[in-house]
Amino acid sequence: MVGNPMRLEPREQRSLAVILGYPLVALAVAAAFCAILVMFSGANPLSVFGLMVKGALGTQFAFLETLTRATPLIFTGLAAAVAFRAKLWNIGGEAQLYAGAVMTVVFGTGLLPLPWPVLIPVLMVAAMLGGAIMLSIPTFLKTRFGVDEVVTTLLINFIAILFVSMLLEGVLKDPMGLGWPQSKKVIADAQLGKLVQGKRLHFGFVIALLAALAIWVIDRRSALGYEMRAVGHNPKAAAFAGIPVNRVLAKTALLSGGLAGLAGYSEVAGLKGNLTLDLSPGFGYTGIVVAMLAMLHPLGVVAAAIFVAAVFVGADAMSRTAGVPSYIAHVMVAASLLCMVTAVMLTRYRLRWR
Amino acid sequence: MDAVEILFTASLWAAAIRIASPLIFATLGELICERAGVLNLGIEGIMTVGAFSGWLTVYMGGSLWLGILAAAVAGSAFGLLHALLVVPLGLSQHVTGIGITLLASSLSYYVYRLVFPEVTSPPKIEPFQPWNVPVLSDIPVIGEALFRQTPLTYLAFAAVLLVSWFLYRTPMGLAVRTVGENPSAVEAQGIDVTWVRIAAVMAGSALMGIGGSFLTLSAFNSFFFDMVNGRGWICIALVVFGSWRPGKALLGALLFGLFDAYQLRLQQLAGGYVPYQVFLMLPFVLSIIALIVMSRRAAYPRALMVPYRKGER
Amino acid sequence: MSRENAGEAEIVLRLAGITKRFGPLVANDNVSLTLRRGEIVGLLGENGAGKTTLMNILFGHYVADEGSIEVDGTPLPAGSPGAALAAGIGMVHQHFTLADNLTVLDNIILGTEPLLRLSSRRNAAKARVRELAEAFGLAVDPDATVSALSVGERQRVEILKALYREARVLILDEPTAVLTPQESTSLFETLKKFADRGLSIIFISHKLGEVLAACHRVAVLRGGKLVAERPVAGATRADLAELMVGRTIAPPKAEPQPAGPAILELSGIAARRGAQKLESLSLALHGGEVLGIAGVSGNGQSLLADLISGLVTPATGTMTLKGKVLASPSPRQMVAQGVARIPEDRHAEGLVGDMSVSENVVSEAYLTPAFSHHGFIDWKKAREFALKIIKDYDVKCPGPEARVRLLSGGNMQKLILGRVMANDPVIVLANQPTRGLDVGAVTYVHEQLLAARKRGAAVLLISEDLDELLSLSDKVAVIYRGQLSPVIRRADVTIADLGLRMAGQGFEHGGESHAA
Amino acid sequence: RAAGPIKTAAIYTVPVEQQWVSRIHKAATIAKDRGDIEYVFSEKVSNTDYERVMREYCEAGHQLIVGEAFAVEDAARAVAKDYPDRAFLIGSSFKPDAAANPNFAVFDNYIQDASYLTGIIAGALTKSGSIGLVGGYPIPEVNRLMNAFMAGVKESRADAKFQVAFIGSWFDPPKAKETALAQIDAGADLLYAERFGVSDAAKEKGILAVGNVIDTQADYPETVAASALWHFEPTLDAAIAAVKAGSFKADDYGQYSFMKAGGCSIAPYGTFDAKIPADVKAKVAEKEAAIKAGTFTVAIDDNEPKSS
Ligand SMILES: Nc1ncnc2c1ncn2[C@@H]1O[C@H](COP(=O)(O)OP(=O)(O)OP(=O)(O)O)[C@@H](O)[C@H]1O
Ligand SMILES: Nc1ncnc2c1ncn2[C@@H]1O[C@H](COP(=O)(O)OP(=O)(O)OP(=O)(O)O)[C@@H](O)[C@H]1O
Ligand SMILES: [Mg+2]
Ligand SMILES: [Mg+2]
Repeated sequence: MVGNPMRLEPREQRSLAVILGYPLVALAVAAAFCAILVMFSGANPLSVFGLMVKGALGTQFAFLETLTRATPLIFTGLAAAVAFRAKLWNIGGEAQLYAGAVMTVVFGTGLLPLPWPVLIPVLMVAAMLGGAIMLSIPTFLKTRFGVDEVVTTLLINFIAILFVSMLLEGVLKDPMGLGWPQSKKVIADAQLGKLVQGKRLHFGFVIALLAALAIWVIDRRSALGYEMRAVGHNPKAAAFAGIPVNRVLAKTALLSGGLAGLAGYSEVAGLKGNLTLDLSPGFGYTGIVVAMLAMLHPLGVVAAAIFVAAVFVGADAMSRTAGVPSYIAHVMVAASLLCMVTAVMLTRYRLRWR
Repeated sequence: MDAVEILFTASLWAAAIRIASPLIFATLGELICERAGVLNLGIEGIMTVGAFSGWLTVYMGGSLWLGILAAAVAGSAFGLLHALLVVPLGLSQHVTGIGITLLASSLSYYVYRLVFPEVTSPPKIEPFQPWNVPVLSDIPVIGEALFRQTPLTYLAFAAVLLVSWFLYRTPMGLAVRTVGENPSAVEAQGIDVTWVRIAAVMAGSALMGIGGSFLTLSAFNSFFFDMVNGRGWICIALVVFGSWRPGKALLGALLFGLFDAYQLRLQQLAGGYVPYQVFLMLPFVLSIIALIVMSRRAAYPRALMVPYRKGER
Repeated sequence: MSRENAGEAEIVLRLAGITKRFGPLVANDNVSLTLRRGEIVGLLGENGAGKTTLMNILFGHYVADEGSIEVDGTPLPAGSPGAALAAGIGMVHQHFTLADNLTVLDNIILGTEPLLRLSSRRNAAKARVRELAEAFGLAVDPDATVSALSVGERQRVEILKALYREARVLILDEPTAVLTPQESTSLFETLKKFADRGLSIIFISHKLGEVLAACHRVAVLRGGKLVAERPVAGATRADLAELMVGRTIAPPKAEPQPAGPAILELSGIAARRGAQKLESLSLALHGGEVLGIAGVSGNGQSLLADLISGLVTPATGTMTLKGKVLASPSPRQMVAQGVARIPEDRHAEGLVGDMSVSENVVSEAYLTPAFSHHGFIDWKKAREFALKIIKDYDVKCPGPEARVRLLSGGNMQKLILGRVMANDPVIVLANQPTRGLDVGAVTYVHEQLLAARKRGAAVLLISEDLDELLSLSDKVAVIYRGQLSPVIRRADVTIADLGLRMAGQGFEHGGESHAA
Repeated sequence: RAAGPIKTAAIYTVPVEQQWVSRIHKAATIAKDRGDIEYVFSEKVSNTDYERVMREYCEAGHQLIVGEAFAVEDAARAVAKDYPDRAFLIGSSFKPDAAANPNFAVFDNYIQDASYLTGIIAGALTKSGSIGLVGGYPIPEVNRLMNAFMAGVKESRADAKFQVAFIGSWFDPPKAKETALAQIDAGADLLYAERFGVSDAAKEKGILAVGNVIDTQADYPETVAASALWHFEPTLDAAIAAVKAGSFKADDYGQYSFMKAGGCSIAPYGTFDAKIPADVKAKVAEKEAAIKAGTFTVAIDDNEPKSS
């Protein structure tokens, strides 16, 4: 049997060249891959990179659009990061996001006629609660019956979306929506203002940044953050030391689910105004990728979310300018993701051949 | 006809088996990967790529069986990519898997659009036709349910036997099972962990590709965006449900197919008074309940999702 | 083959100038070693001296930076366990390399057939495993699942794996660290048989008595260098210890002192977890006294330890601590009441390997006012505490930020000692506290336990090492199938009597011991 | 006022193969080939991205924006407001608002006329009187046609029973097919094929199907008995003419989908010409004439149809 000729060795120190170099190489590789694909469509492959940068960051409009798309990803990325820290494999960000959105429209469409300084915090808490409950079910099944949460959270995504569909064709249906499965609009006091007049970027982005900061503090300084890390790394040792493992997992679920629920709130109250079945084009799943790209670091999540959003927005705009099928945008996101996680790994390990 | 009578109709069981067929392939594929310690969340995309490449091959003039081969090859190519990233490089299996799903499906769509830039209705092929097994297909009820299926369905059942034989009777199968339990045990017996895992993920992904191609070569005759429609994720659940055993996984897939076929029929019965979403939810809810019931006995591959880096403890 | 003429037999294995570096650390420094046919060589050294590393290089897990290996005069390709196996080298690893959910037979035949064969020849293999087991006295059922086996049986499977491949050189890395005395004895008998049939053996152990009894020759590593090689004949334990550590080590002595009042009383305790159970167990721990619990592993020791650790609530019976009945004890409560707990498995239960030293030393106390305010942890204080432990307990580590995984077993144990001894505990629960530690570290742990005793704490020592038990304890009791024998004063104990009790004599159900 | 072809961009939320969008795409392609427009499109744009894509096209200088604002109504109208010199022809269930958005015109697939006529044929061809309908989601655009179809069926078969099912997806033909097969099991002998996959089930079981929006009889010559076709050309051409004339305003283009505007038709009988009884054909012709003459109106009912 042939041996594996490759070994990984941890790097003792990481030079700046390595930290910056590998990610840049990763981006170049991904762009080269997409350039080849673009060539097949007859467009000029060399223009791809420039068009992408322009499409993502080139104008104020593009840059703000990138941040707009990054906003829900920061929330879902934080949700995944928090859960994964404690080795709670939450793949159900999508369901939790919708749960948060449902809570937002249940309470935000007129049921609570409160002024905005009261209503907005109330809705945020409600949305967090929705997401939290959504994740608490699989967490309970895990701690009580030992049911694998990867699978349950995944399955609950389907159930949740069907449930939302049922609500939107039933009790939550907008009577003014001419039969479309959509909810009523949230009232003006429930809406998050725009950050820039006439653009889509909204205060949800600021909330996302604050959330990242808060999670960072919790992770670094708080007893809960410590407990979550300990439980994630070694639940047996944590239990021995007196850390209540199941309770910590329950708290983790509340926090993680709550963050994903906030994504739903922010999309409804900041961007869409109401709830539809396509509120999220997979933000829950992309959040996992964002979290891992950030190596579960809360502030890294912000950067990773903006990166992922920029690649998508840039590539999508590029597809229109260059006249290639728009599916190239997702190809580019996937390629740069895979290249990027590899690059991040290579900044920590050295490849050795023998 | 009432809810109970439906259970005794041959067509219900025939539908259950039809619905289960792609799931059987893909579940077996995921099972092999996980038995080797690698979670393959790329399954959804790999099925898409299988559905597309198999169909395209046939559309371009290849035979149906060549289409299956193409699906298997394309599936294992993406499996290789996944394996290279998570086995020797030890990247997160979650992220890589989700990345593979995104890459494989969007690449399929992109190529589809390059090949068919100007279509207003999906191009079709001539798919597999049901093949009635002589004599057996004439048995009442059972014959109609089991022996009037397309050849791919028979292949799915054969695959269960083959995979069982492979895992439990061959030296390579033993290596795969062990590498998912304790890679050090494999290394200590002189076998390279990396190669075993890569091979297992490729083989498993080939099966996922075939599972995807069932959708375009047997269940239907053209390729659609998003047509895998979550079937891959269901297979992940089925693997757990089947406690990582091919026989039980088959049972799980059939059960799921049965739930699905049954809910389709119940939907007609309920006369629109129960929201249709309730029926669509049924298979998922029942899967979770089944998982709770099975949870006590599940024996995980111990090294699942644990990267193995030689010389590191 | 006898001890005397082993020196003239042909050379089977030759390691020449082996050097291995991990970053800045030189784990093996120009080590050369030869092994002759039929010879048993003991490889000695402190924790972290480089023994396992050297053997991993020999077996192909690691690639040496320098040096070469020859088997029977033929160079061995580097970095390939497959090649090592083919050359007749078998290895029983420090941590077993068995797949728990597979059968014994599966574990043995793995890799012995061409991988691409369509069917494995299991029946022939099974017959041969039976044959080997018979010939070498290694009884084990080939169809049993490994997870159902005792530690001793697993060890046998590991050895059978090597024999099945007709190994001519057998490496055993700390094979006795987790074995009961009986299992160790039977292992040595087997090893003797091997040597007589011409197998060569490298034997790594921290238990010097075993090395003296089993080996022909010893090689000693210190800081990665081979510092001594000598025949065993005429050597004493003290000699070997000095070779390893480079200084003489005096085992600590317990000064006689009067026992204090009872601090913890268990009465009529019954508990059950999996296969383990405790039945109407009563005992009292007195201040200033060490109570030793002897017994073959699997007779309820870990359950007893978990009970006092607060992990298990008894089904019936009461636990009285300092005069107060504990309703439903928890680890946190026990720690708060002054119970210092040294767990059996420092890797699995004692420490979180991927967290730093600072993070680990506060794991029991992070919620106390000393380290936290309003739910936030004061990491500066934690760091100071870690530095203090590192200094006071002489923990060798790069600093408070180092990940605990990188510490050697001895230093991990010191870290745990530092953590649990911080608040002058009234009770010390020490469960197998010196397993796998080198002589120096063992002595250190013993000193700390005796110091606690001197301060007036009650010490409960659970150990399978009778030497350790008898040298530290004031009183001894034997645990057998969940029942506790009457407590006997150290002075009244004879080894023979203890052995009989451990085998079940004098207990209600009597009969054979069961090492589950 | 525009000289040369009009720069037109279309934004679809689904791929161009999807029946509904395929009709728009076809009309646009024809107009492009005619030289009236320059045509670019983005397909499968999620609603989250919809507004951004609209703005990108506006920024790129496209004069006519064609799209579907079903779940992004406000956003689409906001874009129109920001680009008052562009023409927006947007699929919507709502009415235009000339005061707020003078450049925002709406259309929809109002082909209930044709659906009604196919219903008449279906009612005549079913033997069991049990008809299965498989849809994606119960949205107005789907409900409207199903309801008209069912009304047509009642016209020729008053005691007909309907089985209505939604599969919760636009793109799962295998699932649509299984659903249809289940309906056949429950006695249906004619299927209303709102989704791809339904006609395949009918073909496999040797029963009949009625098509919707597009004509698939060529693929199922023995199966598809009739189809209600949507023609987007009148809608698009009217918009193009308005833009050319500089007179584009917030009109309701929905009327261009009506039968009398040529926006829908019943597909040629083709292989079924001989199989449909003459009296039925006569009745269809009579109703068709009445619809075109405005003496008969097919009701527009957007409520979710239920099984009976
Ligand atoms: N994979 C590794 N990566 C980095 N350093 C290592 C690795 N393995 C061992 N070392 C280093 O090599 C030294 C020797 O370790 P080794 O395991 O050989 O010690 P040992 O003599 O077997 O100790 P023990 O008696 O505790 O088993 C250690 O101090 C450690 O720092
Ligand atoms: N991944 C690693 N990186 C660096 N050093 C390592 C690594 N793994 C192990 N070591 C080192 O190898 C040495 C031996 O490790 P090992 O786990 O065998 O400890 P040990 O001293 O034998 O403890 P125990 O007897 O409890 O098993 C330790 O000194 C440890 O520092
Ligand atoms: Mg060692
Ligand atoms: Mg050790």
